Amino acid sequence: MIHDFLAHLETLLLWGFAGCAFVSASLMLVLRQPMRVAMALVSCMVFLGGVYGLLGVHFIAAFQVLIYVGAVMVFMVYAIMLLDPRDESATAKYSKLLWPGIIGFALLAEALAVGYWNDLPHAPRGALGEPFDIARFSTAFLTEYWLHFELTSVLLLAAVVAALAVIKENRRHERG
Amino acid sequence: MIADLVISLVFIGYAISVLMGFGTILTWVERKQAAVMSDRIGANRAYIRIPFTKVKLVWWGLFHGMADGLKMLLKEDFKPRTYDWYAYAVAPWVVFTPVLLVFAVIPFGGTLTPAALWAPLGEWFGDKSYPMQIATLDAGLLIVFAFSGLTIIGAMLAGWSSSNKFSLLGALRAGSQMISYELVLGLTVLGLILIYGTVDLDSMVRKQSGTVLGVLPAWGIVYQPFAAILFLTAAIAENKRIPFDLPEAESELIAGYFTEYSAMKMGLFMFAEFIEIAVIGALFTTLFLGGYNLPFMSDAGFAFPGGAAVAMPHGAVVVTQLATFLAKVFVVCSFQILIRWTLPRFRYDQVLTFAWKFMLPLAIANLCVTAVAVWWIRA
Amino acid sequence: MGLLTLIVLLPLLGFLVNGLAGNRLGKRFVSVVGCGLPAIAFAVTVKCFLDLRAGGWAPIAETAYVWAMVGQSTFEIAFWFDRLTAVMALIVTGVGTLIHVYSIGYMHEDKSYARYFAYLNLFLFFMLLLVLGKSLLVLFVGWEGVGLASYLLIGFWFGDMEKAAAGKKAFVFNRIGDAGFLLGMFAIYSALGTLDMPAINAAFMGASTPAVSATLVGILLFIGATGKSAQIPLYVWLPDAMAGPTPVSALIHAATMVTAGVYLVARMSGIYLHAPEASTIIAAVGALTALMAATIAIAQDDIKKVLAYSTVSQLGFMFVALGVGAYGVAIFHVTTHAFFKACLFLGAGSVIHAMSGEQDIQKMGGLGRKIPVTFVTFAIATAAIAGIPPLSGFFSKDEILWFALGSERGGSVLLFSVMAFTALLTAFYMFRLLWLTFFGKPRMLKDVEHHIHESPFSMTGVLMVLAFLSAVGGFIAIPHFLEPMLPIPAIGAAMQPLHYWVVGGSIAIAATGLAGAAWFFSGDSARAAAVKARFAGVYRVLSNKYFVDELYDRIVGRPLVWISDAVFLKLGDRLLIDGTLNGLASLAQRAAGRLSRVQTGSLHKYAFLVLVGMVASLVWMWRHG
Amino acid sequence: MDKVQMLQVLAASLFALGLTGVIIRRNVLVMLMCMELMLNGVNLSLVTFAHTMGSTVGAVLVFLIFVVATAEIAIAIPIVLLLVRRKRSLDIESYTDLKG
Repeated sequence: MIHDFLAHLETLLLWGFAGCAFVSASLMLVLRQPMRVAMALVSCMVFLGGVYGLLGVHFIAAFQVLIYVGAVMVFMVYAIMLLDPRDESATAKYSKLLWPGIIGFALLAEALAVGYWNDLPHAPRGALGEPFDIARFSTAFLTEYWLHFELTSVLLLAAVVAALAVIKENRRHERG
Repeated sequence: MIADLVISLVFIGYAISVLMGFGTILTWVERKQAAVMSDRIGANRAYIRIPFTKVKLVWWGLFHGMADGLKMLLKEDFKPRTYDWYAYAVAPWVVFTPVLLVFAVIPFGGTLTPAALWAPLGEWFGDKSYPMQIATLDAGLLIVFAFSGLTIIGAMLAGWSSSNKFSLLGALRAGSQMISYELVLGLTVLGLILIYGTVDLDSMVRKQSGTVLGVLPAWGIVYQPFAAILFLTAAIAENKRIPFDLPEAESELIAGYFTEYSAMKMGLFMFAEFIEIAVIGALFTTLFLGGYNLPFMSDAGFAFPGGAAVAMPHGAVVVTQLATFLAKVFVVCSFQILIRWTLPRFRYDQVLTFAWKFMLPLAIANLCVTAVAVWWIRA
Repeated sequence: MGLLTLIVLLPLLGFLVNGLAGNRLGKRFVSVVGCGLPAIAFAVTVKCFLDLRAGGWAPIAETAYVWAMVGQSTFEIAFWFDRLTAVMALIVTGVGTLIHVYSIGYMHEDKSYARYFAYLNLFLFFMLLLVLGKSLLVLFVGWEGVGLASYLLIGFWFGDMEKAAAGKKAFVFNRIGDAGFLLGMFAIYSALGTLDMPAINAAFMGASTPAVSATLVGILLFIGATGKSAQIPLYVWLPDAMAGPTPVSALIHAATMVTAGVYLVARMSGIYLHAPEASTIIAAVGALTALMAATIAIAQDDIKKVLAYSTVSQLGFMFVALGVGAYGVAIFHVTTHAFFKACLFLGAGSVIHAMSGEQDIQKMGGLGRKIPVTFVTFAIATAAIAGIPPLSGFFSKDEILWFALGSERGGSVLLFSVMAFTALLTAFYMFRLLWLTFFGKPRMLKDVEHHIHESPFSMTGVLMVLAFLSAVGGFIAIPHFLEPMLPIPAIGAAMQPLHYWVVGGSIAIAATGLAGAAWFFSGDSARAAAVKARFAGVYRVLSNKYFVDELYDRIVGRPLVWISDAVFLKLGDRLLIDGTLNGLASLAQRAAGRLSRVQTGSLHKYAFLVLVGMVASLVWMWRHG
Repeated sequence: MDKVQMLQVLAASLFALGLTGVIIRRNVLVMLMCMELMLNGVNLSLVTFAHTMGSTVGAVLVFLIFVVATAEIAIAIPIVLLLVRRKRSLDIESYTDLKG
């Protein structure tokens, strides 16, 4: 009994995390308060981090939490804090496209699911590829993908400059 | 399989009890050390009287911690009128939990071989050995940072959901400050990662077990003294303690983001802060002070320079290592409290300026110098 | 760089300096540059002339720059200096320099002083290009350039709408002539493959006749000449060109530019010698122009207009000489005319200067004592143009009359009679001008009279020089000097004995004109008024210049305006072009209006469209992938 | 349904949920967060494939996506703040300036 439990502990945890992530994501569509939506997203991200951890890519899990929660969502929460949460948009939660959107969601989900069911390469079941750790990842990153890395850093720089410009504009607007 | 589970549970239990113990003790240590530093007697009134006797156990006021805990548990849990009660309720836990979780990746001892500890255990465990660490992860250090990122969200959530201007200001301050100093924290550690070539905390500690030049212990602080200072400073700022306690500066913001909290919810914030002190101590110990290592000591015992050697049984080694780790952590904690009662508080703009214009450049400079040095030596 | 190139480039340098930096350099500097460089050019021309003489009159050729090479043909900017060129270049630089000097005093008060001198130098540059050019192409560049300079200078005071319009008129009429010139050039080039004028002349003079009709080319080139030299039917721009500053009228519209047509025909004499029909046309047009302009001049009251029509008339004389083959005589008249007409214009300028801008001779009178230098010089020049011996005009005009009668190349009694009558009219209107201006009682306002003063020395000095030249210019035997190049036509045997009769006749004509004018206009104006009243109809026609401007306006101007307005503007531009474009634009606008409904501004709808697209492409992929 | 399939379906549904959120929610910030959710779905898919095939490409791509997401949010938040300052509303339906 306990042996069975332990043998399947990882799978169970994986399913649990996946289910929690899905529920959190679904909650994002339903909750009214932006802050609660943000919390739902944070929990979704953390659960996804757990999923990554269980898949053995710990560094991705760490970065998922570190960057998404520690940076992106902190920004988001910051913005929500700065803006009045009792906005008019909070009273009318959904747009006019609620039903088309839901139908579209159903169709998209079905199309994707059918696609996965039919066309997903089943090959590596059981014969999983060699798992890789952070060392291999880092080596690959800095030898094969250094250009991409540099390009993203350029992107980041551009983003910083753009954000600064936007803030400058904001300040000028305030003054004028 | 079950043996693994048992060991894990034992480790988890040990970790939790250590953290809780530190959390409790540090509340007392802080008071007592403050008293000592300011030449006072300090907390000494709480005591336990053994029933039906006149024996009072005062123990230097050690029971003040318990009294505080009891008080917090029993106080009225005042609920402010807020627009998001759920966030209000969940915030302390978001602050508290990640702090506990960080300890999962910190190695608090060397390798444990149950069979060598006590022969009958061998029947159960075989000759397996376990590193004394809850989760052996190749991305250990990254996990630490990931979890400390979560506490930012908790603090901001608390301040926002309190529906109080002071809380909101405190939360904004907390957010900005913690993001800034987390960056510095990460950058200071990069130097160590370069030197050790790993982010796995356990192997980091193992690499600190030798000596440098035959005399000095090969601790991180020897390789990276500069980074150690920066790290400790940034960590204290991350923990929002004096001199960086602007998010909860009582003269400006009452108590900052947890102004509206009372009873055990407030207790959780306080507790998280004290546990964080311990976690910082543990991290500093692991990264810079050689973790559970004592100079000249290996798994077999001591081997001093000059040929003298002392052989030790496995049990003694394990106990020594555990004790060493705890002792080092306690020293670092005490040092943090020392700073807390020594330095005055910054102004808020100074805090951020300090982070971005002073610490960050220094950390980057340190990183560059380290990188060049490592490249030089490897080449 | 050879001397010829230097001659041409010196005025260009003046134009660049004064045009680019003149406003900052001060009037003194502008004057020095503006007059000094033409003076140097004159000196260099004299040097060239001496070289020419030293070289036994062999033409000097000089290539400054290879302009273009097309296949086998090479177009060069080359210069050519022979006897004809020498005469023209000396006139242009000499008289030009004098008029520059005169301008210093005349334009002193003008605020666009530097611009004026820049334009004047520019004109000189192009005129020298025209005169010195070896090929028709270079000549044409100069030809167009002087047109441009003339336009700029006529409209110099462009603030005045009338003056700007006069400039435009000159430009447009010149363009009509230029079209003929261009066609002539094309014809020559397609037939001969070269535009070098010596080569062209040689080709036409040679044994084998070129594959192009000399008559056709001659007429085409003559059309160009009528434009530039103000002959019927394109003469109407010249009187209006008097809107420019008076020295400009003297230089461009009397002494140099307008003689370009004469120069062209003389230079192309090789063609005209083989085109008797073209020569006849030239003679006829010249005679008609001379007569018509002279009749008009009688009835004009504007001092400059009288001189302008007189110029047209004298140009007619020159063309008559060309038409009867006396090319050297035409150039002789060009020379003398340059002297006395420049003197007259400058004298008129001096009068206008003295009269504070008044140009109506009916409001002058009695100026002789007040501005004696001007009066004397003006009188000498008037006598010269009227043909009083031994002044220069007598010699040149007498030779023209003689060849009009006796030349074997188209001289006839009819031509002679017309020209003689014209000469009589010339003497009459010139003395009328002199009398009305300088004799009799002053008719101007007291205020103006009070201000009358003699012009500064820079002006009177030039007048004296020119008057001297007008007086003695006739003794330069230019036709004989040019004879080796431009042969003098033979005189019919029957006419030979009549030579002295003609000479005596022309003296009599001049005297008659003088006497008539003196009789009419001395004393009070009653006699003139009586004649005017008796021939009121004729006078109206004459004073309105035969209504030529109105005629042109009716038969050319208005139809053109109507066609432009009705056909090109309303039908072509508004309806076809604008209509098409507006239609396209409104089509695009309407289509965009429809399409822009897709652009709802709602992010939700955009996102929904993304979703629809994704679902569609996924389904398509699963079905077909 | 094995692990890989389950994770891929989860990834797909996270993506679809995010897109649906962008369509049906009216609050700008919520829409932004739903876009983050879409990115997370893609990330999960990539990580799963990388894990399945044992190749580092997926992980590298995920890492780059992290950076991109950070850059995106760093610009998006100031822009949203500007918008709110102009329109005094977080409601996306009030931002219709690009209406044709």
